[in-house]
Amino acid sequence: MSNTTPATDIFAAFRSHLEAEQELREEIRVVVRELEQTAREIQTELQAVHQQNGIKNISVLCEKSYSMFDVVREQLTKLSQKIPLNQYYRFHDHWRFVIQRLSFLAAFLKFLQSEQLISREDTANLLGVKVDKNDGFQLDLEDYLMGLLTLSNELARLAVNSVTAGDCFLPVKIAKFVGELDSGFRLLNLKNDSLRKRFDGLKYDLKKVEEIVYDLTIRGLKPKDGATGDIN
Amino acid sequence: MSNTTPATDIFAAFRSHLEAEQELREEIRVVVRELEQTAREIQTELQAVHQQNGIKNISVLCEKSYSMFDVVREQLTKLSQKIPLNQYYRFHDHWRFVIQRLSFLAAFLKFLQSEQLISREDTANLLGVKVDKNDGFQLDLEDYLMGLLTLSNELARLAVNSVTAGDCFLPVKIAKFVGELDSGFRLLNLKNDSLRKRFDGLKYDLKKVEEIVYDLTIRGLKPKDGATGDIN
Amino acid sequence: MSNTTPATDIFAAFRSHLEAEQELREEIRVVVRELEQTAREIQTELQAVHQQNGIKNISVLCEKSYSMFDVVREQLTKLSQKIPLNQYYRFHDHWRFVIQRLSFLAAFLKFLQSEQLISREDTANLLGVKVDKNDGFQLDLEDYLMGLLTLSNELARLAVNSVTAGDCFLPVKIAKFVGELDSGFRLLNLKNDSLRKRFDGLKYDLKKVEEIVYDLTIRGLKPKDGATGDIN
Amino acid sequence: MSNTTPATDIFAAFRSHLEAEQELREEIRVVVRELEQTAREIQTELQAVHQQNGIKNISVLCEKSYSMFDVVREQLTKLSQKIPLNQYYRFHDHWRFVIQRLSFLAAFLKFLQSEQLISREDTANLLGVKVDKNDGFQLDLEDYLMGLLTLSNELARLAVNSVTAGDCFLPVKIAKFVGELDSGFRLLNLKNDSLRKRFDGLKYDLKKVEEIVYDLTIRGLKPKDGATGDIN
Amino acid sequence: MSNTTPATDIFAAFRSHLEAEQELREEIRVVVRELEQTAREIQTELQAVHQQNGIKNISVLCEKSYSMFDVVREQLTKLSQKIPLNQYYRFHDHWRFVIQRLSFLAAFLKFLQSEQLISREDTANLLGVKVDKNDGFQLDLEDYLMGLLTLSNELARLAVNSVTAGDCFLPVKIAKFVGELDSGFRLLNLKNDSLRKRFDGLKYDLKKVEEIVYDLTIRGLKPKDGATGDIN
Amino acid sequence: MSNTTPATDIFAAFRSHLEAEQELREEIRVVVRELEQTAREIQTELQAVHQQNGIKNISVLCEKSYSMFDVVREQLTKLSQKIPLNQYYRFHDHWRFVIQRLSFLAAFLKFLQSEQLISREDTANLLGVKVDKNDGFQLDLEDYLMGLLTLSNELARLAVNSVTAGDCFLPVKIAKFVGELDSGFRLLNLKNDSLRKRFDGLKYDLKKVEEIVYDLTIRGLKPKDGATGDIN
Amino acid sequence: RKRNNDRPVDTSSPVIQAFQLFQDELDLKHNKHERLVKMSRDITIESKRIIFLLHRIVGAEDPASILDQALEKLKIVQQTKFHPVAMELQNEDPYQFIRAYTAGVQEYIEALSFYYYLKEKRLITLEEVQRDLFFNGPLVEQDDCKQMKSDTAEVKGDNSMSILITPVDFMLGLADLTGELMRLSINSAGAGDLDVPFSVCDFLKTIQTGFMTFGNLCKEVSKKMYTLKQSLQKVETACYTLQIRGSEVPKHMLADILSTATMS
Amino acid sequence: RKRNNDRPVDTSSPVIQAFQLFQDELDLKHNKHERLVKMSRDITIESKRIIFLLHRIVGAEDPASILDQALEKLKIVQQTKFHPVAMELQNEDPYQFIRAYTAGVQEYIEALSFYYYLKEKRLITLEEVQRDLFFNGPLVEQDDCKQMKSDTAEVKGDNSMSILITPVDFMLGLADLTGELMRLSINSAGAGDLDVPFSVCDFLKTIQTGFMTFGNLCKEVSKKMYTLKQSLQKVETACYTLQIRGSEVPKHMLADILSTATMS
Ligand SMILES: [Mn+2]
Ligand SMILES: [Mn+2]
Repeated sequence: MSNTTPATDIFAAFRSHLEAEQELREEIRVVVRELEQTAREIQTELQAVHQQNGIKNISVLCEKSYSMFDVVREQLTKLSQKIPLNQYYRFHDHWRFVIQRLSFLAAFLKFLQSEQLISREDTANLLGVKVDKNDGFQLDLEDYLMGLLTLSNELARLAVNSVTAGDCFLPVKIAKFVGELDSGFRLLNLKNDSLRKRFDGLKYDLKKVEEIVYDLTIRGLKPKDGATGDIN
Repeated sequence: MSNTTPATDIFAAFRSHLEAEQELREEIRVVVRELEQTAREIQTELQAVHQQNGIKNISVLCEKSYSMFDVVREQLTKLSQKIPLNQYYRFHDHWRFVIQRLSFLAAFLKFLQSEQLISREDTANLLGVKVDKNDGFQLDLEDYLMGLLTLSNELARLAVNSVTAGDCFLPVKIAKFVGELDSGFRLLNLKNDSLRKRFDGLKYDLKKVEEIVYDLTIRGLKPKDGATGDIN
Repeated sequence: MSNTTPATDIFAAFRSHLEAEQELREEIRVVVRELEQTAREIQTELQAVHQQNGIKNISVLCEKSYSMFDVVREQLTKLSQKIPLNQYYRFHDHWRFVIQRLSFLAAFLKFLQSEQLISREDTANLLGVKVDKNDGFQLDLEDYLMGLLTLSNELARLAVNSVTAGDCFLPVKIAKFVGELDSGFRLLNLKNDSLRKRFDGLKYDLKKVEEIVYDLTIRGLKPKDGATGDIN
Repeated sequence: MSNTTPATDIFAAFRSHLEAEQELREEIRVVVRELEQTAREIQTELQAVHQQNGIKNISVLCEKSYSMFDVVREQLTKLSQKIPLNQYYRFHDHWRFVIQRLSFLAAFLKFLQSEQLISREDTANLLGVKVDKNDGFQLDLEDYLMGLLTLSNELARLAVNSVTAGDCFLPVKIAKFVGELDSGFRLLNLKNDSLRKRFDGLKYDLKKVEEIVYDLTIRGLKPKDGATGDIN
Repeated sequence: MSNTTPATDIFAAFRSHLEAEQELREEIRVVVRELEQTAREIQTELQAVHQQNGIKNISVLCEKSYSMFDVVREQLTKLSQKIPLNQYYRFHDHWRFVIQRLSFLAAFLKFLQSEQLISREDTANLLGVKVDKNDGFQLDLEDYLMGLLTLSNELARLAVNSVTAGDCFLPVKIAKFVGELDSGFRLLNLKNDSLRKRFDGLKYDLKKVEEIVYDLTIRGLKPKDGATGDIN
Repeated sequence: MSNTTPATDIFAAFRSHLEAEQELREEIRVVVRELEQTAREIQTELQAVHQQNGIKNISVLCEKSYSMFDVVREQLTKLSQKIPLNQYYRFHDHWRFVIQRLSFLAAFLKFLQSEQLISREDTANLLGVKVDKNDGFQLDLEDYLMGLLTLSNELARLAVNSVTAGDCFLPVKIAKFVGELDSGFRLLNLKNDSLRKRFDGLKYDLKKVEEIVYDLTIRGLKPKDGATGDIN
Repeated sequence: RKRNNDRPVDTSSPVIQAFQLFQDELDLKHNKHERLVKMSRDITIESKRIIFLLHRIVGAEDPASILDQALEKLKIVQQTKFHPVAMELQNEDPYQFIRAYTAGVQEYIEALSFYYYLKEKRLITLEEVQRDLFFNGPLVEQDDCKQMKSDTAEVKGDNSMSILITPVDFMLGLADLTGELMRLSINSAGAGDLDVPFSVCDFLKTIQTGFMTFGNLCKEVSKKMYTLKQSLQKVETACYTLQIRGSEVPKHMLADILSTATMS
Repeated sequence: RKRNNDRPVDTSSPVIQAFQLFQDELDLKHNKHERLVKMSRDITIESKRIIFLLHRIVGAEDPASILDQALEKLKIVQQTKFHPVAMELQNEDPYQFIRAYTAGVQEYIEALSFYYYLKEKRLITLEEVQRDLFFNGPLVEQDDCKQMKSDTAEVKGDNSMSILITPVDFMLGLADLTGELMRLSINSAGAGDLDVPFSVCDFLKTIQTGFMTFGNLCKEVSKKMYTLKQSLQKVETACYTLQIRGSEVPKHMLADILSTATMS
């Protein structure tokens, strides 16, 4: 049996091709794991906002978290360099989850800093990726939206804790923000997918923060213009 | 409720984005259906080779089938123009199946014409797609390999029918070819996926054609150099 | 019904609708069960053809089976009288299976008698139903086709058994017939439904009978024109 | 803290009831495990028939296996004594599987000894259980039938191996026997249950043995009346 | 063609046996369907307790439901007469579900009348079946327990609705009752079966009613001894 | 063992290995079942803390429960003696669940006594096992952590019930404690395992207790330093 | 499209001839099916949009105008979407193609009955649904239906057409309505509305009781019972919350407070 | 990697202090687990390659050289792959990490037992497997293990190490072997070999009978019984085909014919 037919040559080439792909997946997994670690650290940092004295130190927390996104950008750059431009969606499932979480963290940070909705562009910039698919490793729209839905849940919790910490302003701002998010999502024609399922949760977040505003209102604690809103 | 917050603007944009994607998927589905129709027609054409007088008219059949690939190239060009370069894998599942079938047909045609293994480059050319992912809409390696495995099955059947049609040469050539394919695939380290499963089938194709050669051998029908190999 | 029908009336109406439907379905089920019994009896009768001496008595078997279709016609008439006009497809699932089996039996009978493909009209006549849905209780085209696919499977088995019984003519005729069926079905644009799946089975049947003809050919048993084809 | 509410008293009584049942199930499991062990030993014994020289020693094998049913009878008696008459079906699932396997073994033994179908009475006697539900621990009809369907599968395998061992008689007898089983089962109006599913398997077994007889026929190996059928 | 082999004779006998069983099952199904209808009617009746003014009319509701159990007893008697004593568990699956639902309804009724736990004997009496397996068609212990677990779920819902209807007493009584049920079930050593799974549900029910009592307490609505508990 | 051990010897050796293992596992199961019974009894004891007057009797409850750990230590010693050195993890699955529950109970007891987190060492001591695996039968770190996560769930429930019982101090302490647990767990790098899943539950528990503190705060019931926190 | 020329098959064979006829018949049916699926998908999308629009009624300044907009959109769906469906189904056994468009019909019923509930606080009847779906004469020629007509069976002289709404589709539409009612109720509760959640709660209970009487007579309906039960439970919890919140402040004060609260 | 500095958490809290220790312990374990998984994956890949190599023996001109190559590769796996595993497991309860490397061990047993079968036509014993997996002393320093050592518990003075092969892993390896034997048999039949299929068939029957005696004592083994049965059936069919084909020509002629046939 002669072992150098053209067929064998062809197949030897295929073999290295297939092995290269397996190796690439392994490398992706490693970088993604590092990204998850960084995301966890940023989240731990931002969690402090729920604590009694956390709300008073928002600006410090934000600054620190903001600077931690340097690492995110580095790691995502490292990741994006591994992925050929046109194969983003081939491996998307590997980083889909962590990029949703990072989007959430970016949006949370933005809200804490300015009480505003972070745009997709700003999120992409903070993460160090592109918005437009044609420019390279991008922030998929659905991943960004998923991040926003996680945000609404976090803010409902923050509304509760800010009252406990004696701040009656924040819940009102949160209520307004979550209401706007809700209106926004209603504009979308979501299919029956994971996005839709999470959107159903937003309704409850909205109800929760509205209830808090109600609680404040009936007790005359809802801050009017210029009031301090401190209940302690 | 004011309805022109920045949030609403942002979401209106997302909405059209999501709708555009749904529309694109619809368009892809339409082109893919046309491709499947063409593939079916080529296959019907090539099926004739199994008939009593088909083997004698191979060259006519091949010419005609070859020219039908013009339509394939047109349709695949149309399809590829719809897909942004870097989103091939986002929609891969839509055309994966038909492109595997077209690869098989290309490989079958090539074998009938020259008893040789079609290269991945030649397949891509015949289909009017690229080999290299960086050049555009490409022929995925695994899809090409899947086509080859379908070929081995078709050739085993052809070996049977060519004996019935009185041709004892073809089975011997087929046995050699399938044997080479088998050696080639053995070089690959296949994971436990659909490729692997189909590769296990190749073994039986090989056994089948070897048995035919055996049958011819013990009856002294196996053609020696220059023999006609006609048993009728 | 006034336009302020109370909700309870609406639900009560629906419930009586459902109960009436359930009763009708129950009646249908009873007739269908009788039909299945008749079909089973015809099939048992025709099964004898696979036995050693069955092939020699084909004409007797056929005559007897043919007369059993009288009962089928009676039962199908009884069934059709239960179905309101234009509601055939409402209850189609109840008899779809048995009518496919009866179509198969009709086609099998026809093949045994004349080695020809039964037409849709003849099938409908034998079963006592209409071809055109505007004329009444009809033979759905897909059910007729399903019957033909079952036939190809039965014939593959018959090819085996006829060789055992010493008849080398029948396999060759069967191969030709199944080959034509295959060409016919290839013309159809089948969706991914049960018909498609069963059509995949036809390919195996064809391969099987091709191999039988191969076996006969290589052993010089394939009958030439006018030969007896008896191997015993 | 024992607050002896009425609820707690009631539940304390249930507890002992449930524990008694659990204990009984535990005991049943132990005996069934022993039965399975015996069944396995008989099966191991009978497996030898598939080996090259097994077919020549059938009578020895059968005798030995037959005597092993003594143990089965003992164990089934032990089991039946644990089960209150009216709770057979409460625990049926525990022994259903092993009793089906024993039925199969009894039927296999009978076939090897006499090439005949074992009756339900003989099976029950060999196993040491009753046929009639009113007489005590019985052999459920469906379990007996399930055993027969397992038999057809085993015989199809035996047909293959007996040819390999050079015996061309046995396959012909098996084909006849399985054909009769098939006719028998066709008489039954099986529901869409496990029995029905296994009956579909019988059709494959039949097809398989018919193909073996075909293989013998086409090579002139099918024994004529009085021939020895030895192909070595 | 009637070749009356011994096999066919044997199978003909089985056929009538199997058909008799199928008929019995059909009859059981009919009676069970009637039972389900009655159960549904009782449940519909008792559902009214969840409505705004339902709680005020409890005694009327209960009386009416109680009298509907006459029909249950009739139907269960009819059913029990069809089942041979020792085959209760053979067909148990047919009525298991409806008898669990009836047990639940009996327990619900008892709670509404007296805020007490119904005993297994009383349930059996209300349903017209036996407690002891040896006395005939019985109430299986697990079915009775399953009914109690369904009750805890219904009561959790009732606690919610009674607060909405302005009754703050009932939730406190329910909390006590469900707490006792929980202690009771904790005494049992449940296996990993459906009972165990539903028991996990009871823990949630308990948590839920505890939270309702919490809600009442924190708003000063929890009735003290002798209070009316009306919050409107 | 000679280097030509016959295959049957190899299988026989494996079988006796399996039988010995099965027997050991059976023994382990018996002891574990006893342990589960003891755990259930301790839990029933501690459940009383959720009752109206339970909170007032905490110290009595704790003492009694504490003494019940004597039995636990005995049973775990008995268990540990059955396990060969360095085979702890071979059988870990058998006791993993019960040891997690016992860890929880130990931690619950500790919290009720001192509102402090039990250390891993103290847990091990109370259970009578080792911390370091080199010292013998140990308390696996993950099992200890699992116990803590169960604790957070129990404490969330206790926060609810303590408010009902009129204690507004405990919820605040619980909120602090669960908050610390949350911070602690966030430090850990959890894989996608059961620990991770249960940790998600802790987030809900934390949210729950935060909401309770919110409820107390907004109603001015949150105890300041030195307040009594009694709302009845 | 002529794709049958130059077939390598033996066109003189009677088998092939028969199959060529079968091919035409199957293609005709499949194409009709495909067109109906596409129309159904359009109806679904439009109906979903109407439902979204109707949800904006919560907290809206001019609820009546939202209802008007919705009604207009419903009329458009009837005329531009259902009319072509009716044309496709003329002279057909509607049950043959029902699977193709049942999803659209159900979603449309969901939208229409939601509109009715908001407008009249009651359940729509099957007759009322059916009433809007009678059409006279063929469609006014429009670009996107020209092509369709060319390969449908030619439009018959009979001018009246309708779409059969089966009772099952009607009920399934109502079952889905309960999900939207739940959303309405939660959104209203969020906006501090004290009436809508309670009336929705009563209404849902009526529907649930109605559905309960069917038992297992209709499997498709039974499948939705679990979701319905969950929706009801959510609404009940919302009512409970409103009730218990309301307990902390006298009724007459609450109205004042809330009217200022929702203003902001 | 020092990632714990600058934590926003209160490091004076005893809870946090305890959890920082837990973190270290968990990370240590997870990292060891990860390294073992990686090693196991390498062993799997190498073993699969050896199996592929061994399959080339069918129709090979110099079978002995293939066996030699395979043996060499097996030795390399033992020294470069299993030795590091053994180092990781020193002083550990091997069962704690067994899930991490069981896949690799099974595939290795499959390869080794396949080699044994081809060489000695018999089943390898567990002792023989175990014999190759005793190691003395630490690895010779290599680049890729330096890093590993730095965060493993320091290598103890005791020089002898081994890897525990559990009887279950051994049996599962053998169960997979049967699949390879089936392939060998079919390939040989394809190449016209008249002996290998028959001897494989006998061997498989022995294994099946052996496995049958375990019953349900070992679930993992039971799960493989179905595949084993199918493999056996394929081999039996292959033998049947050979037998029946052989019937058409006298035995002595066949040998001549085949020897010329396989030459070409
Ligand atoms: Mn909806
Ligand atoms: Mn393998």
